[in-house]
Amino acid sequence: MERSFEKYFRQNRLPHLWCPGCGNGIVMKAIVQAIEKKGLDQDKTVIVSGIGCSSRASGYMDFDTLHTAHGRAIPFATGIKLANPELNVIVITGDGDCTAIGGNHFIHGCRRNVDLTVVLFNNSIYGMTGGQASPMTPTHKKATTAPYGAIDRNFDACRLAEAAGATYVARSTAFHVQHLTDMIAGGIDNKGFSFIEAICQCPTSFGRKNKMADPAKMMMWMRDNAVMKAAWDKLPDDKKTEEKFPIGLFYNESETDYATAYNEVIQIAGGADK
Amino acid sequence: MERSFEKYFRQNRLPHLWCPGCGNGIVMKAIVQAIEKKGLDQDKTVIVSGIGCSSRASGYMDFDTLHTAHGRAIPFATGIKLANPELNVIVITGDGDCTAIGGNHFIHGCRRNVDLTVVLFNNSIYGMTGGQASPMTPTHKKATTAPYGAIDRNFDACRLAEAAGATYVARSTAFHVQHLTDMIAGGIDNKGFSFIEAICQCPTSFGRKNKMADPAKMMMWMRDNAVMKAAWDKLPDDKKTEEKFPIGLFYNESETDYATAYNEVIQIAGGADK
Amino acid sequence: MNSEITIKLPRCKGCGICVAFCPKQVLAVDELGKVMVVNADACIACGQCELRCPDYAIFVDKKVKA
Amino acid sequence: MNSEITIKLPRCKGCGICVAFCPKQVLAVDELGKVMVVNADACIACGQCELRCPDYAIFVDKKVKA
Amino acid sequence: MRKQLRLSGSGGQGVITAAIIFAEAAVAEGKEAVQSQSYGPEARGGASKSEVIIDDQPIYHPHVEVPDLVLAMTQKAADKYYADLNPEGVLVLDTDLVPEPPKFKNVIRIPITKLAVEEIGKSLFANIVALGALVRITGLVDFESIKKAVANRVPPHTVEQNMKALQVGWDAVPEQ
Amino acid sequence: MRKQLRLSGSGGQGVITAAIIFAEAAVAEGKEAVQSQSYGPEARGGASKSEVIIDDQPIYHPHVEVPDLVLAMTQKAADKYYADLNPEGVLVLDTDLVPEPPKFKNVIRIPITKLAVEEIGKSLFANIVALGALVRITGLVDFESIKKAVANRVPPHTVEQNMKALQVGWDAVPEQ
Amino acid sequence: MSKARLMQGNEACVEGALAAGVRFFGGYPITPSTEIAEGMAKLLPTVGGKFVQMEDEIASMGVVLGASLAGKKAVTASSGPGISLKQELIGYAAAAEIPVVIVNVQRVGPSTGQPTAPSQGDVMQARWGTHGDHPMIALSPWSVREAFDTAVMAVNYSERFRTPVILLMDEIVGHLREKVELPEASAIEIYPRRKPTCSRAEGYQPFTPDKDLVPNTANFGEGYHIHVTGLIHDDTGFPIGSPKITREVTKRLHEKIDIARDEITHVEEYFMDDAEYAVVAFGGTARTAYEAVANARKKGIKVGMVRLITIWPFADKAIKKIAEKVKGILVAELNYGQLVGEVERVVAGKCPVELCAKYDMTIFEPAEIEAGIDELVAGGKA
Amino acid sequence: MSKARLMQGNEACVEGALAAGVRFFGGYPITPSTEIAEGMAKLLPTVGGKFVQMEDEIASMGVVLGASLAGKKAVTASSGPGISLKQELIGYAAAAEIPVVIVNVQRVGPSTGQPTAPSQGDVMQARWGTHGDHPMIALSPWSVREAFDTAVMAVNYSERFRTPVILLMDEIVGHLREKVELPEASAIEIYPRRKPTCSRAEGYQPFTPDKDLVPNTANFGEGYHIHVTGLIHDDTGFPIGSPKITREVTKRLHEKIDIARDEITHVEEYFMDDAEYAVVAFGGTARTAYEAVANARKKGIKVGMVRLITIWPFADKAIKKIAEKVKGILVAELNYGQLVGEVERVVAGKCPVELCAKYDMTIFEPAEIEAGIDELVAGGKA
Ligand SMILES: Cc1ncc(C[n+]2csc(CCOP(=O)(O)OP(=O)(O)O)c2C)c(N)n1
Ligand SMILES: Cc1ncc(C[n+]2csc(CCOP(=O)(O)OP(=O)(O)O)c2C)c(N)n1
Ligand code: SF4
Ligand code: SF4
Ligand code: SF4
Ligand code: SF4
Ligand code: SF4
Ligand code: SF4
Ligand SMILES: [Mg+2]
Ligand SMILES: [Mg+2]
Repeated sequence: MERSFEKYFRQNRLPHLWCPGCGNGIVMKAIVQAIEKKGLDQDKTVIVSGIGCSSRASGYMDFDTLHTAHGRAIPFATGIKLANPELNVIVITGDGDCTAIGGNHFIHGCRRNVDLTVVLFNNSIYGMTGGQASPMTPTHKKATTAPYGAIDRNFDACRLAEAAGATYVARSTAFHVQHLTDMIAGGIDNKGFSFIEAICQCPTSFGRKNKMADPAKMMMWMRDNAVMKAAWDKLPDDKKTEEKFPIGLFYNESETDYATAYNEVIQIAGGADK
Repeated sequence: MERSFEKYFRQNRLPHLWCPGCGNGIVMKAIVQAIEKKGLDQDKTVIVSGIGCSSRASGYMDFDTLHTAHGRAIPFATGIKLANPELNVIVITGDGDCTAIGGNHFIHGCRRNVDLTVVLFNNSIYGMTGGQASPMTPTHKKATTAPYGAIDRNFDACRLAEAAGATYVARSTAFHVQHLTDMIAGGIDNKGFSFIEAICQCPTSFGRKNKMADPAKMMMWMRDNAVMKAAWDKLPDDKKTEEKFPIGLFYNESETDYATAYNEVIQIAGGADK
Repeated sequence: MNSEITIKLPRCKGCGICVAFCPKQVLAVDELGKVMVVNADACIACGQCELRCPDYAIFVDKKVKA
Repeated sequence: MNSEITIKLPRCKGCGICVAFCPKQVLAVDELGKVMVVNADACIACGQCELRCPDYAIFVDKKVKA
Repeated sequence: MRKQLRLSGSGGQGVITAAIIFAEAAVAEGKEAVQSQSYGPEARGGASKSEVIIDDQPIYHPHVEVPDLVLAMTQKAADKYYADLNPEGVLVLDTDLVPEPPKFKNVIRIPITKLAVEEIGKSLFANIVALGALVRITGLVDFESIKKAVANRVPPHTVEQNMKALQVGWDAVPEQ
Repeated sequence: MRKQLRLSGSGGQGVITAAIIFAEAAVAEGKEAVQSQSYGPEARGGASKSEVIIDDQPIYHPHVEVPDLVLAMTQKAADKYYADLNPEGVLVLDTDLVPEPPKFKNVIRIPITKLAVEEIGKSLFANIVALGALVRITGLVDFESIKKAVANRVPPHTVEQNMKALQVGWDAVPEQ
Repeated sequence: MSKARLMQGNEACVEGALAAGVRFFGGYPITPSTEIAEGMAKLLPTVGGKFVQMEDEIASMGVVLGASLAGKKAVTASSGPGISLKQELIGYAAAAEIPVVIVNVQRVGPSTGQPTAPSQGDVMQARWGTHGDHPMIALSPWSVREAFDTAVMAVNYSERFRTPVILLMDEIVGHLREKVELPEASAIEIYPRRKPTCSRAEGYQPFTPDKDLVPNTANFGEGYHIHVTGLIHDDTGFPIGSPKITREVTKRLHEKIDIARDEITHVEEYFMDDAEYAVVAFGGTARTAYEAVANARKKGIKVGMVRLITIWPFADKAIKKIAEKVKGILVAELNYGQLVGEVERVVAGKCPVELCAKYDMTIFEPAEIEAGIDELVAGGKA
Repeated sequence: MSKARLMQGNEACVEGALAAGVRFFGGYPITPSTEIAEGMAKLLPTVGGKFVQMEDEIASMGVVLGASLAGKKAVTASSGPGISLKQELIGYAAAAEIPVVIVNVQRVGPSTGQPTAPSQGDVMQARWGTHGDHPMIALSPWSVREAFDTAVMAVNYSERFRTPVILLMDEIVGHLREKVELPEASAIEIYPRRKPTCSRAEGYQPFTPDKDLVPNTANFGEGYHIHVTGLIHDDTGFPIGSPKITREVTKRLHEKIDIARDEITHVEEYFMDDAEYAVVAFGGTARTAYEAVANARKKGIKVGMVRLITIWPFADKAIKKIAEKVKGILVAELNYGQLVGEVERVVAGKCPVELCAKYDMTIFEPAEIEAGIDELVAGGKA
């Protein structure tokens, strides 16, 4: 019964340290399964993460892995990819890591269209530091820094990614494991900046504060509120209630990635054979 | 012939130090004319800018003015507005200031819907430092840091603002002075985060490098390529050539601004009369 | 018994996700917070538990009839 | 002469924008880089020059017939 | 008259809260008290430790040097944290979660978590059960004081269950 | 045999480029040369100043202490930068742009910008006209060297105009 | 407020700031400072103030500077990585003379380091972290009560000198809970926001220094139309490329604090009357040092302790005085050796200076400092 | 390459970096460092390298660290405000032991300051700018040729010690053009990227120190599956909450540089043989100091000059030796007084130390330093 994806984990570091029921484990598995599906060379694949519970995933994955500073995974990943374009670079980030402190790098990664696959573990909260509001915490939800309920409006990271120039944008959830795997695999296929939002549960820091401490219930909420994009597009506006959200592939267009574009500069400058 | 808008300038600091033909002067005039139009109290209006040629505008305007650090105008402005909501806060920023180093603050300002009016002086270049590429330098244009032509894709700041949650988004140009004034005035009217992109010429750092050293020619280019939104929407795709771009009001929806939302928190917490 | 259920106990954290998503009430969490099989016969090898376990602690294989 | 053209010379930088946008070729930039009125009579007081001058150096008023 | 307590367990068991409440009760009685904690290196799931010092003199060095009592709610915690216990001190263990009690003179084993589950219905109350036991074992604060301290800390709708937990813990201490 | 030159004007006039080319010509002739500049406080439009020191010995302190020659292409620059000029030195002024020449013993006035506009067609060449004049006035580098240095720096399609500008400047120096 | 209760250092810092009149907080969570943000989020609206969680530490610094300019006393808090990110705007606050308090609850670095573990490794950064020349005030409490007191002090100094002040806590004190009795509100001295002394018509200039060399800059919205910039500026507030002004302004920024140095450099001495040796310590480490010194005294060693409450400006005077008196100084700090350099500089060879450093993510045990004292007495490390 | 030509300090820095094998640059423009980015943009693609302009200085720092981990020698450049922003990731580079060079072309601060004017006001920041304990290497050239040489050195040291190195230029040298003759490529020694010494199967651990205490960390993509983090980690690269490891790693980070200190602390002496007084200076200021010392010699004053090329680690040995020999030391620096504190610390009272500081946005005139020398000789300021 040894599953083939286990080879992508550093066995000596499991079990991982995430809380019971934490969705991060599910998303991490979806990533390695997508890697397996796409047949990426384990020696030529680099996992880059920021700081956060989710970003600890890099330590469990048996590749070259880089646990950067909070919010900075994308610039590091950009450097890796440009320095050695033969590497496959996958970025793991949290909702805080990617859209709070890392927001600028996120939109600029999209704009440059560097060939990265970015998976955002969206648990709607700062898990690692114990439950502060993130830019993706839905308005009115509670957090330790929003004891009276959040008044901030929240980002739609997929919409932002598309507006900033990402060439592949998709969303799925920890409940929809296989769909999530497919979305990530699609991102790996896209030669350019691919962004996949993976909605996942943080029972400890988000659930508890918001009357949903049971991780299974949180996953059922995903099941009940996620709507496949095709269906979503047909949904009448009054059915698009606040809790409901679309999942699926939102955008995909092929455009020259940064490293390829730079090769032309090198050509022009006469450095191609150096 | 003394024009009424002259009272909004610090006369002892004119003439300004911008290059001959620089579009910044035109946009600055549009701002004060919008202020006049809206009858803002000169003592209760604060101008906040970042760093760049454009951001020097704050020094010429006779209000409380704040010349912050590069990219940081929006956080400072947020602090001012939240600390004293009776102040009108207008932010002046450049394409580099706002969308490069300040990109994160920009999208988060949009998200929070703080009641600010942000005017981006878009000259497609870093003027102040002598002509490096900005995130809004069109691909293939030349800059001192893009001697072989820029390979980076450029942001559409209006699209980004809308995706990030701005409640008022508009664009105009230095050629369309009156239209630009109207767009800014509309932004002042909107109680929430208003973003106005003002396309303007930098003959020195952008024009010269890109075979358009004559400022009047740059303004004619604006005249010839800007298309009013209504017309743009009807334009067949093949007419939307690379140089053409829409101007006008792109988005405007009324949503509770941050300071107002916070007042409710204060109510709940029982601090309203403190 | 159509299936073989393997549990890597050291990995299990007793979150109850497998229990909740098992369509046949095959699983439960014991007092000290570990999954246990309480109704092996009912298992239909649907794989829901394995699919969603965040800790890669439970694996289900269809039994190959010998 | 329908108009009164006022120039604040210290402000003018001779960029030529007013010259380029004047529909009546009323203006020119002199050798040392300052605007000058070369054909005052042709001015129709359209205000294009004033509107676009980035340096607030030129102002046009319709002449009020006394 | 300095007394030094160390409460240890794993991340979610609430030993830090228990330590805080203990210290609060002492302060309410006018004693000097200092409470500190150290987290495991990892964000989640590591061993967690909290210390309380109670004295009638000012307390400077804030950490326990030689504990008079160690509570361990997991095997890992027991193994890691009992070593420097005062030879005359007490080692309090959760019977089921510390299946292999370290060899130590004065060990008190209480099925803390089991009692919480069986008597109150949730393992969540294990820390309060432990607290009830510790109050009795140490005699450092009055039972009334700890009741007040608990009531002040926990959500109002759980007060009753918490009082019961305290009592369960108190009662579970074997006669010495 | 140290010689210290200061070239000054306003932002867009190209005095820095002129200074660099001068220094390049000197280096090409095997001399020691140092070129530096200071910008006005403001980004644009301020007074701009560039200095060149030429010597056959190593040059340490990099700024001009007592200039042997000051070129001023605006009134502001003239007023600001001639003060510490060596009393035996030369002050070179753009005739039209420095309408009020400072009172100084040895002043050479050349209608630099006017010549550039009239003879080459663009005020842009004023700095090269000035350069031609400076080479002649100082005699520090050969005319051939400066020609080569200019040709190396400017866009190929402007070489001819620049050579003409040099010559115009050279010719414009009044016989002494 | 006046009854004894168990309180955490971070909480006391929140209470102190509020008591000093702080009505604005902008921040970004980071261990071990997070409780300060969380406390502010809860308490500020109860007094009509505002809390805003920003997108990062840079924005947090910007938002509090904006709020301060608009008239609200403002605080931000962070730890190592976040404090590093704030450096540019800390310099802005110094240059533009904006009152603000930055709390740094120190943890182990460099980089992400050991996020939950105590350290005093940002002592030198507090002085030299940003670029360019400017002075810095930094205070370091050793108890929960002093976390409250130094928070009040920090806010007061920031207002009085119109300068950023760093409240340099450490995790030891930040996360410590102890019995504390807070002063009555009436017993707390508050330095109010400085006010313009004349009208615009009378020629008001926002950066003209008062007698104490500190300007009485108006708040935004009061009709003064002031200009604030991070460029070197003259009294009008406008940038100017003048060597003279550049020199004068740089000097004044330093001197406004230098002339008050004796008053703001708080040092406490214990067992020093007849001391032949001295331990220098600060923050949470001083608690352990105190115990070590007391133990050494019991062993008959004539050792005392000098506790720095004000870290910057450095206590040159106090240390010099002691160096002239004792046979040796031991500097105990929870880092690789930072403030010891300052002590050496000031002591200038007058007596031996030894370092007792710990940098292993745990706090000192009294015995470790006692060993240091023993070595010092024995004449240096073997 | 070998012919004499007029070259700017910033250009020479680009040439030096390329000569040392740099093939990646990530940056964000800022005066007075911009010519470095511009030069890189132009030249890197001609040698098959890459230049990328990032969204800010933090991203610039991140992108070069990523590139370095993937095997390319990488450089970034900035000035005051940008350097302040890079602090967190400079610490990351130190903690994760990633070779990288950060060029700081200093300008007047604090904050935006005087962007185009020269200063040496970031000397202490270079050492202490980021949080936590770690050492730092910083080099400061005084000439265009030395800008080239120190760029090569900086790259070499970063590779040899796997550490960030700051090339601490100043605007004086950065914007100076002078005659320079660059060495032939063959004459330049290059320290190559360190390589793993054994295979994974043989138990390779990416952070096991070699004899020189520096690890032979593999590049990404070479099949070693290494893990890199800014948390305190053991030889495997994985974080560990162990006091022992924390202590050992912190110590090793310092000692790997300490043990090579004599070799990397470059100091040059001029007129020192019979000197009774010494001027200590560095960077562009040393040029003026040289002239001042030469002038003073002409007046018969027995004064020499000590020029620090390596600013950090500080030249303790050289300064101590001199302090024992001379009657007084004058520290000339273009700031309010920074490195003078280090000199005082090291001199430890052995001779008087005087400061000759300038902070008015202009460079020293020789006469100003001569006046300082005269005062020193006369026995201190009146
Ligand atoms: C510069 C900096 N600021 C703040 C922190 C503290 N911090 C660590 S993780 C984190 C947030 C994590 O939230 P998210 O990215 O959503 O990840 P999660 O833990 O939820 O997976 C914060 C604020 C830090 N390590 N560095
Ligand atoms: C932190 C920091 N980085 C870089 C700079 C240098 N800098 C000043 S203005 C500027 C760019 C200005 O471009 P933009 O915002 O487009 O304004 P413009 O000058 O074009 O109006 C840069 C890079 C700085 N001052 N501070
Ligand atoms: S705190 Fe939340 S995100 Fe972090 S490990 Fe626990 S459940 Fe997962
Ligand atoms: S450089 Fe460009 S933006 Fe700056 S003042 Fe000149 S024309 Fe305007
Ligand atoms: S889902 Fe996995 S971890 Fe959770 S209880 Fe089931 S087996 Fe255990
Ligand atoms: S395979 Fe399906 S039926 Fe069997 S235990 Fe798992 S979830 Fe239940
Ligand atoms: S547009 Fe204005 S500045 Fe330009 S030439 Fe005309 S008057 Fe002068
Ligand atoms: S008003 Fe119109 S016609 Fe008259 S000068 Fe101006 S642009 Fe020309
Ligand atoms: Mg999260
Ligand atoms: Mg711009």
